Amino acid sequence: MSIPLSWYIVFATVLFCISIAGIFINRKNVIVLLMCIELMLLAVNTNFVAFSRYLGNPSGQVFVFFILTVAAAESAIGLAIVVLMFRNRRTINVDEIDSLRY
Amino acid sequence: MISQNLLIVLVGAPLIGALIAGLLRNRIGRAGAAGIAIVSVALSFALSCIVFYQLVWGGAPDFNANVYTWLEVGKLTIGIGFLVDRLTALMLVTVTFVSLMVHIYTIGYMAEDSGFQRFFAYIALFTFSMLVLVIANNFLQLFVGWELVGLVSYLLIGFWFEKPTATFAALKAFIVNRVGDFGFILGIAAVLYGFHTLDYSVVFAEAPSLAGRTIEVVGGHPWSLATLICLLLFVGACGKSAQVPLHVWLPDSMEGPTPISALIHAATMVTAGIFMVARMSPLYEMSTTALSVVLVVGATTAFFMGMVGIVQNDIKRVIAYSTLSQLGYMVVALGVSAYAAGMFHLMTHAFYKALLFLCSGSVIMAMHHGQDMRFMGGLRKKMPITYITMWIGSLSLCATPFFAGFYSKDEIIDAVGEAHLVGATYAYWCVLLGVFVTALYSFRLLYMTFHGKPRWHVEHGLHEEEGHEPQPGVLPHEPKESPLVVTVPLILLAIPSVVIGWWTAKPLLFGNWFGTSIFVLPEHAVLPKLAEEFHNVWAFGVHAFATPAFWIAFAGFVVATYVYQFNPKVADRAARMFLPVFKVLTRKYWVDEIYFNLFGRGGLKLGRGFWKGTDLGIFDGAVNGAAFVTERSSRVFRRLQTGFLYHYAFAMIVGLILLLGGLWYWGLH
Amino acid sequence: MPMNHAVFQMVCFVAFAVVAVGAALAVVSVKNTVHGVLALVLTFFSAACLWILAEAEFLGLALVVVYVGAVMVLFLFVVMMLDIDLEPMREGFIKYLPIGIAAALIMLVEMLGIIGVRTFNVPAGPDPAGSSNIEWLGTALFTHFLLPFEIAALILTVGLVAAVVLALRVRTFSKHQDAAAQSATHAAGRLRMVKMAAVTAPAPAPAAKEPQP
Amino acid sequence: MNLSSDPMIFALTLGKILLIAVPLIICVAMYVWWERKVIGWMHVRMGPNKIGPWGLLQAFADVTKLLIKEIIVPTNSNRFLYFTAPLLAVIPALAVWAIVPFDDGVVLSNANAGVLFLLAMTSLGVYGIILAGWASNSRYALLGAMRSAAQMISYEICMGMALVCVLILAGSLNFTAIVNAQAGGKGLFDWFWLPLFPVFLVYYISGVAETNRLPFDVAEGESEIVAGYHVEYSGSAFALFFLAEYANMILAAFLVSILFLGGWLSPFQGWHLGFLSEPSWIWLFLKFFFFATAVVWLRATFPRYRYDQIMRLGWKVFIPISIVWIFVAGIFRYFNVVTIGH
Repeated sequence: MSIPLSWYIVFATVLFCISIAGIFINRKNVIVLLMCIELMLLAVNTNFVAFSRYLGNPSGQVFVFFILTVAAAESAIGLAIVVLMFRNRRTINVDEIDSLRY
Repeated sequence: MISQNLLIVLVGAPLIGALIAGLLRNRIGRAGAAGIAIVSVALSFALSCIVFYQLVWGGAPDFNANVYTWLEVGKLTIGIGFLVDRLTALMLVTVTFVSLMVHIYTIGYMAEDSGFQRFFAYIALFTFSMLVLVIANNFLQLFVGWELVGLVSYLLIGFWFEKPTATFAALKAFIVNRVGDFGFILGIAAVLYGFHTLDYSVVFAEAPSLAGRTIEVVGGHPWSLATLICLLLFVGACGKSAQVPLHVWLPDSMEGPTPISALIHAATMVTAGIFMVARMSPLYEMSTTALSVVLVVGATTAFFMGMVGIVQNDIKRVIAYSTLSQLGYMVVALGVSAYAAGMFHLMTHAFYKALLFLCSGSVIMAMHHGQDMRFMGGLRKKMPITYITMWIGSLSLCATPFFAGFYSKDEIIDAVGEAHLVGATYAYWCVLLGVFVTALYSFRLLYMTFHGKPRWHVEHGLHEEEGHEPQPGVLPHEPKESPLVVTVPLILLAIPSVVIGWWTAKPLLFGNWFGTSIFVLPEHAVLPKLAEEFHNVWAFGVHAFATPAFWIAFAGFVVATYVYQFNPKVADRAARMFLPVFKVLTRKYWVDEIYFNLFGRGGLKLGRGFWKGTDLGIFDGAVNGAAFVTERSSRVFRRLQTGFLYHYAFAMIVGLILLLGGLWYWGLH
Repeated sequence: MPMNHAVFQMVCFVAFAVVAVGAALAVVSVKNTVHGVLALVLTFFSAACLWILAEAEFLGLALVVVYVGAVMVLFLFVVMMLDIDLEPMREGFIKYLPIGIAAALIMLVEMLGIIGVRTFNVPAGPDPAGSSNIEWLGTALFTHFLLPFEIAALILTVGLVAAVVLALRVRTFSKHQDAAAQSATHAAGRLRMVKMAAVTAPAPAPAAKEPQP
Repeated sequence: MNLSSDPMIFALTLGKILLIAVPLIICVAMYVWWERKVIGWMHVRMGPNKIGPWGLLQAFADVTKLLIKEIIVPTNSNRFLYFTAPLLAVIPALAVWAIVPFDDGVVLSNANAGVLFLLAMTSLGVYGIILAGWASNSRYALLGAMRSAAQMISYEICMGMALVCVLILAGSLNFTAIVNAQAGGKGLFDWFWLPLFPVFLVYYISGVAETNRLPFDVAEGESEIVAGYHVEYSGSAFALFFLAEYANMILAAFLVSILFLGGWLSPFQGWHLGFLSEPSWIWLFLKFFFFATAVVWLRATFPRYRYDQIMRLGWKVFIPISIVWIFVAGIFRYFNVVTIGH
C-alpha cells in the first residue's frame, strides 16, 4: 500500500466541502440536496475505508457497510417522499415547502 | 445422566399446553383445551417420574447446568438453568401428580362453567410456573417462578371475576403477596451483595463464609448479613406460604374454584415458601436468629390459625385454616433444622390436603355450590365415595397412626421437642396443642357434613326461575355422588394419603435421602437424634400410642364426636360460655380489621394528603408553571422556526464550523 | 521506462480523485438535474475505484452495485419522471455562490487543520493476515457484527415497505385488469343453471285477444 | 496490478483483451446468423443463404450496412446523452468478460470478487437503456426504456438471489473456484444444477428475461411500442445496442454453464472414460452452445407475455422461490448434503 493516508483524508475532505457548498447554492432543489447528502456520506465512507485499511481493523469497513445499507434505505424513502410531495403539490421547490412553519 | 432436553420438555410442556388451550380456546373447543392441558401435564408427570427414577435408583448424578444465558450485566451472568437434585425431584413428582389429578377433577367440576378453556389454560400455566420455580438453579429464576405462580394465583382466585368478593379476594392475595415479594427481592439483592452471584451452587458453596460478615443498613448498627438475608427471604416465604402476619389472603382465596384451592392454595404454591427455605438450608444454618424467628412464626401460625378453623362454617374455609395450620407445622420443622421433616410433611400434606379440598369440592357440587356446613349433614349415604375418601384425608390430617400424615407430623413434634433454640418450648406447646385443635375441627367438619340429620331440603323446579337468589339449604334436586372424573382423582389421592408414609418415612427422615441438597449443621441436627429411637415404620406407629400427641389428638376426636355427633346443643352452650374467646376466633383476631384500618384507611389518608398538598400544590404548580413559561417563551422562539430546510441546514453548518474552529483552536487532547 | 508499482498506484489515485472531485463539482453546479445525477454516478464510480485502490474490493464493488446500480437509477427515474420546472430551482444560485464557497473553504481549512496534518506520514498497518478483503470483512461481519447485520437487514425491509407504502397510489377510477380475479373465475361464477320443468303450460297470449288494428 | 511493472506485460494484457473482445464480436455476428438459421429451420424455410456459404457472411454484411448508415439525431433530443447512451450500454457488456473464465486459469482477471464484479457490471447496463429512452425525446422510446429498465431491475434481483445459492454452496466469489467446487466423482451429478435445480431454472429464465428476449420482449414489442428504447437510433449507434444485447445473451448462456453446469468440467468426470472424462474448454463451449441455442428455441416456441404477467412472474414467483432456496442451500451446506469439490 503505497498511497499515503493523508491523500485519502484530503480527498474526502474536499468531497465533503463540495457537498456543503452544494447545499448552500442548490438550496431550492430537494433532489440535489439529497444528492449532496449522498456525497457527504461518500466522503465519510471514504475516511472509514482509508482508516480501516491503515489501522488493519475491519470495523471501519463494517461501518461503511452499514452506512451503505442505511443510506440506501434512506434515499429510497426520501425519494418516495419527494414523489409523494410532487404528486400532491406539483412542486419540489424547498421555498414552497413551509407548512411546518409556526 | 439426566438429559437436558428431557428437562426442557418437562418444564415446557405445560406452557405449550397453556398457550394452546388459552390462545386457541375458541378454535379447539372445550374438549380440545382440556385434552391438551391434561396431556401436557401428564407428559410432565411421566417425565418427572423418569427423572425421579434416574436420580434415586438409576444412579444419575445431580443435574446442574445453564440452558440459556438470559442476561449479562457487568460480571453478573444470569442464566436460565436447571438444578435437579433429590429435593427438586421430589417436588417435581408431587407437583405434577397433584396437578394432574386436579386437571382431571376439573373436567367434572367446571363442566358447566363458561370459562372452561380459560381455566385449563390457567392451571396448565400454573403447573409450568411451579416447575420453573422448583427447578431453578439461581435466585432470579426462582423469583420469576415465584412471581409467575403469584400471578396465576391472582388470576385463579379472581376466576369468577363477576363476583365482587372474588375480585376483592384476588386483589387481597396479590397485595399481601407483594409485601412478601418485596422482602424476597430485597433478600435476593442481599444475596447478590454478599456473594456477587445469584447462582445456587456458588452461593451455597460460599455460605460458610457468611458467618462473621456484617452489614450496616442503618449507619452504626452492624447487622449479621446471614440473618438479614435469611429474614428477608423468609418474609417472601411468609407471603407465599401464608404465615402470620401475612396469612390473611389464604382464607379469602377460597373464593376461587375448588380445584384451585386444592392445587394452589393447599398442595403446591403455598408450599413454595417451605421449599425455598429448605433449598436455602445452607444459608439458614448460618443464622440461629433467623431459625428462631422461623420457628416462632411457624408455631404461632400452626396453633392460632387452627383455632380459627374451629369456628368457621364455610366448609372450604375450615380446610383453608387447616392448611394455614399445617403450613405452620412445616415452617416449624424448618425452624428446628428438620428440613427433611418439613419436606416430608409438605409431600404428605400435598396428597391429603388436595384430597380434602377435592372432597369438599365434591360436596359443594352436590350442594349446588352451597358451602355452608350449617345447611349440610347426612350426606354419608348420598355420596359414599366422597364420604370415605374424606374420612381418610381427615384421619391422615389428624396424624392417626399408620396414615401418611402421622409419620410427618409426629416427627415434627418430636423434632421440636429435641430442639434447643430460643422459642423452642413455646413452639413445642403450640404444635402439641395444635394436634388437639386439628382433630377438633376435622371431625367437626366430617360430622357436620356427612353425619346427623340433613339440614337441607329439596324443592323441585327451582331451576326454572330466572334470577332466583339461591337460598341456603334449598336444593333443586337430591344431592348425588359426583361423576367418575371427580371420584377417580379422589380415590387416586386417597391411596397415597394412607400409604405413602410406609416406604418414604424412613429414607426421607432418617436415611439422609436428600443427600447434599439439604445442609444441616451438626449442632442443629435433631433428626439423627430421633433416628436412634427409630426401628421401622410399624414400630413407630405402634409407639405413637404411648406419646402425648396421640392422646391429645384422640381427646380432640372424642370432644368433636360428643359435641357434634351426639349433643349438638353443647356447641351453642360452649359458644355462649366462652363468648370472648369465641368472638376473638370468629373475628380472626381482628387481623383483617387492623390491616384495613391501618394500611387501607391510613394509605388512603396519606394519599389524599399527598394529592391535595404535594401533588396539586407543588408538582402541579411546577408543571403548570413550566408549561406557562414554555408557552410564553416559545411565542418568541418559534420565530426561529422558519420552516425552510435551508435555514436549518445553514444553522447546522454554521454550528459545525464553529465547533470545528473551537476544536482546532483549543486543540484535541 | 518501467513504471514503479507504487508510482502507478499513485498515478491511478490522482487520476480517479481528480475525476471524482471534478464530477462532484459538476453535481452541485450543473443546470440539468439529469446531468447532475450522471455526474454523481461518475463520482461514485471513481470513489469506488479509489476504495479498490485501498484494497477494499468488496465495498468498492458494493458501492457500485448499491449506489450506481440501484440508488442512482432510482434518482434518475425520479428526476426523469417528475415534470419539474427547473428555472425557479436555480434562483439564488449566483447570490449564494460566494457564501457557499466561503463556507466550504472555511470547513476545508478547519478540517484539514484538525485531522489532515495528523495523518501525514502515517505508515500503513499490517496487511490483514493472508486472506482476501472479502473474507476479512465477512469474518468480522458475521461474528462480532452479526446482530447489527441483522438489524441492517431489518432496516432495509422497513425501508422497502415504507417506500412502497409512501409511493403506492391506488387509482380508484382507472380501468385495469385484475389478473387474480380473472384467473379465479370459473364457469359457475358466470353461468347459472336453472332447473326448469321440461314442459310448461303456454302462457295465454293476450295479444291474440286484441283485435288487430 | 502487476501489469504496471513492465510495458511488456501491459502490452500482453492489452493483447488478451483483444483476444477476448474480437472473437466475442465475431461470435455475436455468428449468433445472429445462427438464430436466423435455426428459426428458419423451425419455420420450415431456408434462413439466410445468399451471402457466403450457407449465408454465413450475412451478418457481416448487415454490420457493414449499419456502420455506413447515417445516424439521425431527433430534434430537441439531448445530444450529449443521446450519444453517451449506446456507449454506456456496450461498455459494461464487454467489461464483464474480464472475469469470465474459459478454462482452468484461462481468464483475464482471476479476481476474488468475480461474482461481485459481475453484479456491478450487469447493474450498470440499465443506464444505457434509460438514458437512450430519455434522451431520444420520444414517447415510444421512453415507454420502452421504462419497461425495459423495470424488467431488468426486477430480474436482476432474482438472478442475484440465485447467485447467492451458488455462492453458499461454492463458498467463493471466484468463478474458477465455483467451477472447481463442482468437480467430483459423480459426473454431471456433482454439478450445482442438481441441488439447486429450481434456482437453476430461475437463473436461466431470468437471464433470458433480463436480456429482454422473447418471450419477455415486451420492451420492444412491435405491436405496442414499435421497438423499445432504441427506436430513434440508427446506424452504428444502433449497432452498439445490438452488440450489447447479444453480448449479454452470450454472457448469460456462459454463466449458466459455469455456475450450474460445471463450466469446463466433463459430464463424465470421474467415470474413467479416457479423454471424455477430462475437463476441457470444449465442454464449456458445448454447454454454452446448447444454452445459446435454447434461447433461440424459446423465441421460436413461446408467445409473448403480457407486461404485468412478466412482473408478477419475477416478483411473486421467482424471487420467493430463490429466497426459499437460499435457506435450502444453507441447510445443504450446513449438513454437508452436497459434496463440494473433490
